[in-house]
Amino acid sequence: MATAAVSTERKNYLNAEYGIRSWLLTTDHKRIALLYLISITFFFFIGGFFALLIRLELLTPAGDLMTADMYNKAFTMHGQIMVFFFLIPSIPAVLGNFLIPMMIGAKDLAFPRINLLSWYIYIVAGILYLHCLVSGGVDTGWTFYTPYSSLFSNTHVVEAGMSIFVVGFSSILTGLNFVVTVHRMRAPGMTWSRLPLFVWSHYATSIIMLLGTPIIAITLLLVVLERTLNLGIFDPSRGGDPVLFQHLFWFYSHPAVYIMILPSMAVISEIVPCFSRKRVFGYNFIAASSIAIAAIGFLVWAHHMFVAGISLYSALVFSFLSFVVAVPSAIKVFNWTATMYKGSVSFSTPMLYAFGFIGLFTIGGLTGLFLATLGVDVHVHDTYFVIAHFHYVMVGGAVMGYLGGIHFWWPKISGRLYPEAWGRLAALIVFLGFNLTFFPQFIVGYLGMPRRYWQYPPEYQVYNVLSTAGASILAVGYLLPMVYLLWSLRYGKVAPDNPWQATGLEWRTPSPPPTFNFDETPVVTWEAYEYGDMPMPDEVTLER
Amino acid sequence: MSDRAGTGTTPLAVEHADRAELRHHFADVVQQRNAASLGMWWFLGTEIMFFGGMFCGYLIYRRAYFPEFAAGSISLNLLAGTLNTAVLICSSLTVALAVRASQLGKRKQLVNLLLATIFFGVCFLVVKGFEWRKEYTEHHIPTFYFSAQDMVNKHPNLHIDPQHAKIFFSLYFALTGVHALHMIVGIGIFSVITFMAWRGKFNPEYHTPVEIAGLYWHFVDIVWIYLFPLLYLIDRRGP
Amino acid sequence: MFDNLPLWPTSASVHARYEDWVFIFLTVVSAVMTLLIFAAVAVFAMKYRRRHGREATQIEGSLLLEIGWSIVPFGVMVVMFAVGAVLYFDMRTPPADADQVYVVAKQWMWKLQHMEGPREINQLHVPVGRDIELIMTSQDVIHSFYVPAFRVKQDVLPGRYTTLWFRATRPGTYHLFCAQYCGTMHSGMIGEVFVMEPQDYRAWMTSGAPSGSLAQSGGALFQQLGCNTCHNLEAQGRGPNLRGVFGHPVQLDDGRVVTADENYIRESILQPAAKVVSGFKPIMPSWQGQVNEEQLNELIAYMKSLSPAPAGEAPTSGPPGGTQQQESQ
Amino acid sequence: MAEHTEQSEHIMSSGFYWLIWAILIGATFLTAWIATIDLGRFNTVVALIIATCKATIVVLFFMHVKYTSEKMTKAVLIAAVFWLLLLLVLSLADYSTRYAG
Repeated sequence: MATAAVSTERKNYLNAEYGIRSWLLTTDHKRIALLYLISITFFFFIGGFFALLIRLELLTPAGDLMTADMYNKAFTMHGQIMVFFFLIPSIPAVLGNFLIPMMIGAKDLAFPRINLLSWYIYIVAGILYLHCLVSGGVDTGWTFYTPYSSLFSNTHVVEAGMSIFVVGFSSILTGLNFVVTVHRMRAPGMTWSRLPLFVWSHYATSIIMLLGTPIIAITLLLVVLERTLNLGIFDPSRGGDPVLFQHLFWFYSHPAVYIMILPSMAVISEIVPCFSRKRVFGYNFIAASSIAIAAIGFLVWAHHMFVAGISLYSALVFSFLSFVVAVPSAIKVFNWTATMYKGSVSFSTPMLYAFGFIGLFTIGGLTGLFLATLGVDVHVHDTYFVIAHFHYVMVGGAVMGYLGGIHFWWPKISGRLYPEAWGRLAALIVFLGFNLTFFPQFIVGYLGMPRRYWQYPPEYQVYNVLSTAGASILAVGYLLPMVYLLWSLRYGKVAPDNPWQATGLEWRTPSPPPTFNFDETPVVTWEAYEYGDMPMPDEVTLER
Repeated sequence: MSDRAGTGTTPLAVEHADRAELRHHFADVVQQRNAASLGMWWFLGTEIMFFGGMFCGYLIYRRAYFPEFAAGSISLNLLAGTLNTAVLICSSLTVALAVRASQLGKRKQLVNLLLATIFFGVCFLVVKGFEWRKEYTEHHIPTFYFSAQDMVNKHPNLHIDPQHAKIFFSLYFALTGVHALHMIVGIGIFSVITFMAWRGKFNPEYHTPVEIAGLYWHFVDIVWIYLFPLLYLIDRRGP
Repeated sequence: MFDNLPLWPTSASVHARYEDWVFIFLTVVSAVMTLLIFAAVAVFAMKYRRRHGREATQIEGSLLLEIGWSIVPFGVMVVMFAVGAVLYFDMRTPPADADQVYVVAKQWMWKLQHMEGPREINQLHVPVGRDIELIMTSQDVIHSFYVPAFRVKQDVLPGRYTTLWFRATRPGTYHLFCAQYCGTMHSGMIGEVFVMEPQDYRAWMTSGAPSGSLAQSGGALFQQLGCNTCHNLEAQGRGPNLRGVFGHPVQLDDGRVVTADENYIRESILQPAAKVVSGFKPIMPSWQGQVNEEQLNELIAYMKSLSPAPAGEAPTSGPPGGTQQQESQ
Repeated sequence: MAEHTEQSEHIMSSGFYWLIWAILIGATFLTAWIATIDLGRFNTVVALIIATCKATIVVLFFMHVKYTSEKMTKAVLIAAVFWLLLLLVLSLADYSTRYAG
């Protein structure tokens, strides 16, 4: 059933209906995924534009390109856009939305209309944020620390806060849909132990979205009320405690890091077995580690606050728990590596991104241990060391996984093959550009350069120049896939149903899939990742 | 696993064309109802966390500024609070009975019970509105010329700090305000449900909307069950 | 070594040396881990690269391996935790006999007051080899006092005191940064820490215009504000006698006992009614808005000078947890 | 989907609901009355215990959790309450030890 001849006349989700209405009112999870893909790409480039401004400003130690206020707004909006409008929805709302129903053999998510609603909520929040941006922007830093955000900033904090409050609901609804779908919509025979690890990871992600996001929503709402209605909950001049804001903020925002990285791990867990032609090593442990990360991830938030004035004893507990959460992440890395052992490893583009992910995430994760170590964190907290660390995790990890996933499932999404040679080149450029951008920041951070500095002592300049140079390479690396993927929509070779000979259910339906995914509800009688039973894929040719 | 999706095959061709309320992507009504119910429960889980953030702030400040919290609590109207708690419990009863009526297919009874629920909901908001009005006239709303001088005078031995009293009232208005917002949303939902019930959309086989709207309503009631002692009943006797 | 390509930050305090060792330990462990993983990925990828006629060997997994690579890294991490925690614990517990310097942060400058009297802006002069404790508060938003060469950092919060201590080991001039984003000129809220030989420090201390010590300024302020009309220092007046109060437990009229630390003194000046001493009436007016943070520091220094024994390190505290207190009902 | 159709809904008598209602109303007036009696610090404890009992009754009977065959419902509830406790306990732990020692 999997290799039915592809007919160009075949009805699929893309050509089932035409016209703008058929897209804006669709309840098809695949179309909604594409709506998300377009919207988050848009925000990615806006966020990237601010990143570029930041890097250009930091080329010289003096604050010469823009004013201090402009710079503060640039890094604030870079952070907020990238975190709330790109990274958090990136893999879940695009790839998760597209793939989860297909992977479990369902026709759609459990609540298709809520799925569409979540996209509209995202768009409303996005428009609100863009309005905030064009009307002057916001300068609180993405963390909104009080009392600066609640009492001192003269920028559009209320609008930005409300926008992020709203976008939280989009995230909650997506998570709600995933959890219910995984519980209720699995095809006959698709037991929990047969679920692809992609689904397991997204299940864990969804739990974080459901239980964490409301906290940031209410916290930002309280800040907004403090600004607008003069309530005084975090105001130190009235006996309020600004550190309470940090507790509430990080209760969500630390687990939010796992919202970003878990889906990326989900992608890697699919790519590595497929391009090693092997059953994934330690399925149970990878699945369980996703859930463990989701659970323990909630217990470590105050490691962002070791110098914020929290209790000494509390800091000890949170430091220890932060080390504990590193274990499940390490398990995943080891298992992916072990999966390649005695495999048949191909160097196709998605696999190159997976290599990149494993490497960069390893560095990002290990430098996380530096930050969990109390005495070291005191020194490197709020310096570029932290910036480098979380970019290694979020850009080196999450974005590498996202790009890998987009390439891996591009034939399924678009029905076309992307040009392999360009794909490999772009993966290489991204990897090199990334390391050149962010590795120097570890050093300059340890030297003591604080983050969010518009001007800095001249002895830090060399590292900043390296970083800016890397950023320009990285920018090329990100633009390239955009160009050739768009190109492939028209000129790419027509993709077969299962170009990689992968095992997932999503590959047992035509490319692109029909509107309800399967012509007949599949019955699953096999375990996940039975690559021993799959034929080898055709050699990937490097067409130029 | 209790929630395994079954093992039989369901050909897509059988689309249950006779059942208008069954959405295309579900295999059967039971699957659809279970999905909706689970979805609602998870949503209530997020709601617990939503209020939880404010409860966290409440606990921390209550611990720090107990006298002000006690005095603020005493300044609230115990009778109104008790009455409102009772009103909400009555509305929960009518919701529970309404779900039962829908299970039994008693349409007229269902509509009446839903209307009663809306009535109790409105009653709650009216009482709450009067309380807020009183607090407005007492200058206890942080937004408008906040003053806690009356509390300072009333409890000389508590050494009330007006700033800390303001924290109590900030939390009080944030908590009751967000709760009232949930009530308003609930009344909106129930208006739609009532209309659907009046049109005869529900029957013993299909009444999921009544059920899940009921879950939401009960949840809002439970939030109030906690708000009542936390806001109204702290240390009425004075420390 | 390299003027414009520094590779390692100057280390000029006792903590810096320890911290560098912890950092090197972490770096070595991480480098080994990274190399292991990189090597494994590279070797597997090359050795088992796709070739015609060779199939992958299907392997389920290995419980032993999983347990192994969970427990071994965790063991290493427990060591990391321990060495980091010891250092942190030391950083958070200032020695009892440290010299105290008051720090007031505001957008966007650092104001420092030495106990001996000199005041500085964006500069801090300290002698080498002495324990220095900074008692810090902010006038507006959260700032963070950061001296990279000492490897110390502590957020400075409005409305309460936080402390930080260090012992400089090497004379020189070092960066002082604000590390917590605080608004427009956050990156301009920088300064210098001058670590001097003791004799140079003494010379510096006596060079400026002669001004009384911080406690003397506080004493003058105490008279000027009329505090002494109620707080008689020889006998109990309408307010408590403040001699010997600082650093000692105080019985409150609601039965609680609090320690008279910086935060309690601060609260008693700004919100006198909050914690009234047993046996007195809450008649003291609030000085909120009438004394600024620096004057508060002077008054606190004066209170300390009235306390015979060295008060020792006072626990830092502040709203909303209030002062350290035991319920005694 | 044979498994699902076996689940029949549990329909309780209206008298039972009225009984629950009476208990809840009684508990409400009880807790309001107890608040006027001086129990020292136990006032809060008693009020919270009563509130928790009331909430549990509503969850079990009005929201049908006692009769549902769905294990997931209980799991969700426990997860959410557990997570809330994590937030409360860990942040309170900071405040209660911040000034110790």
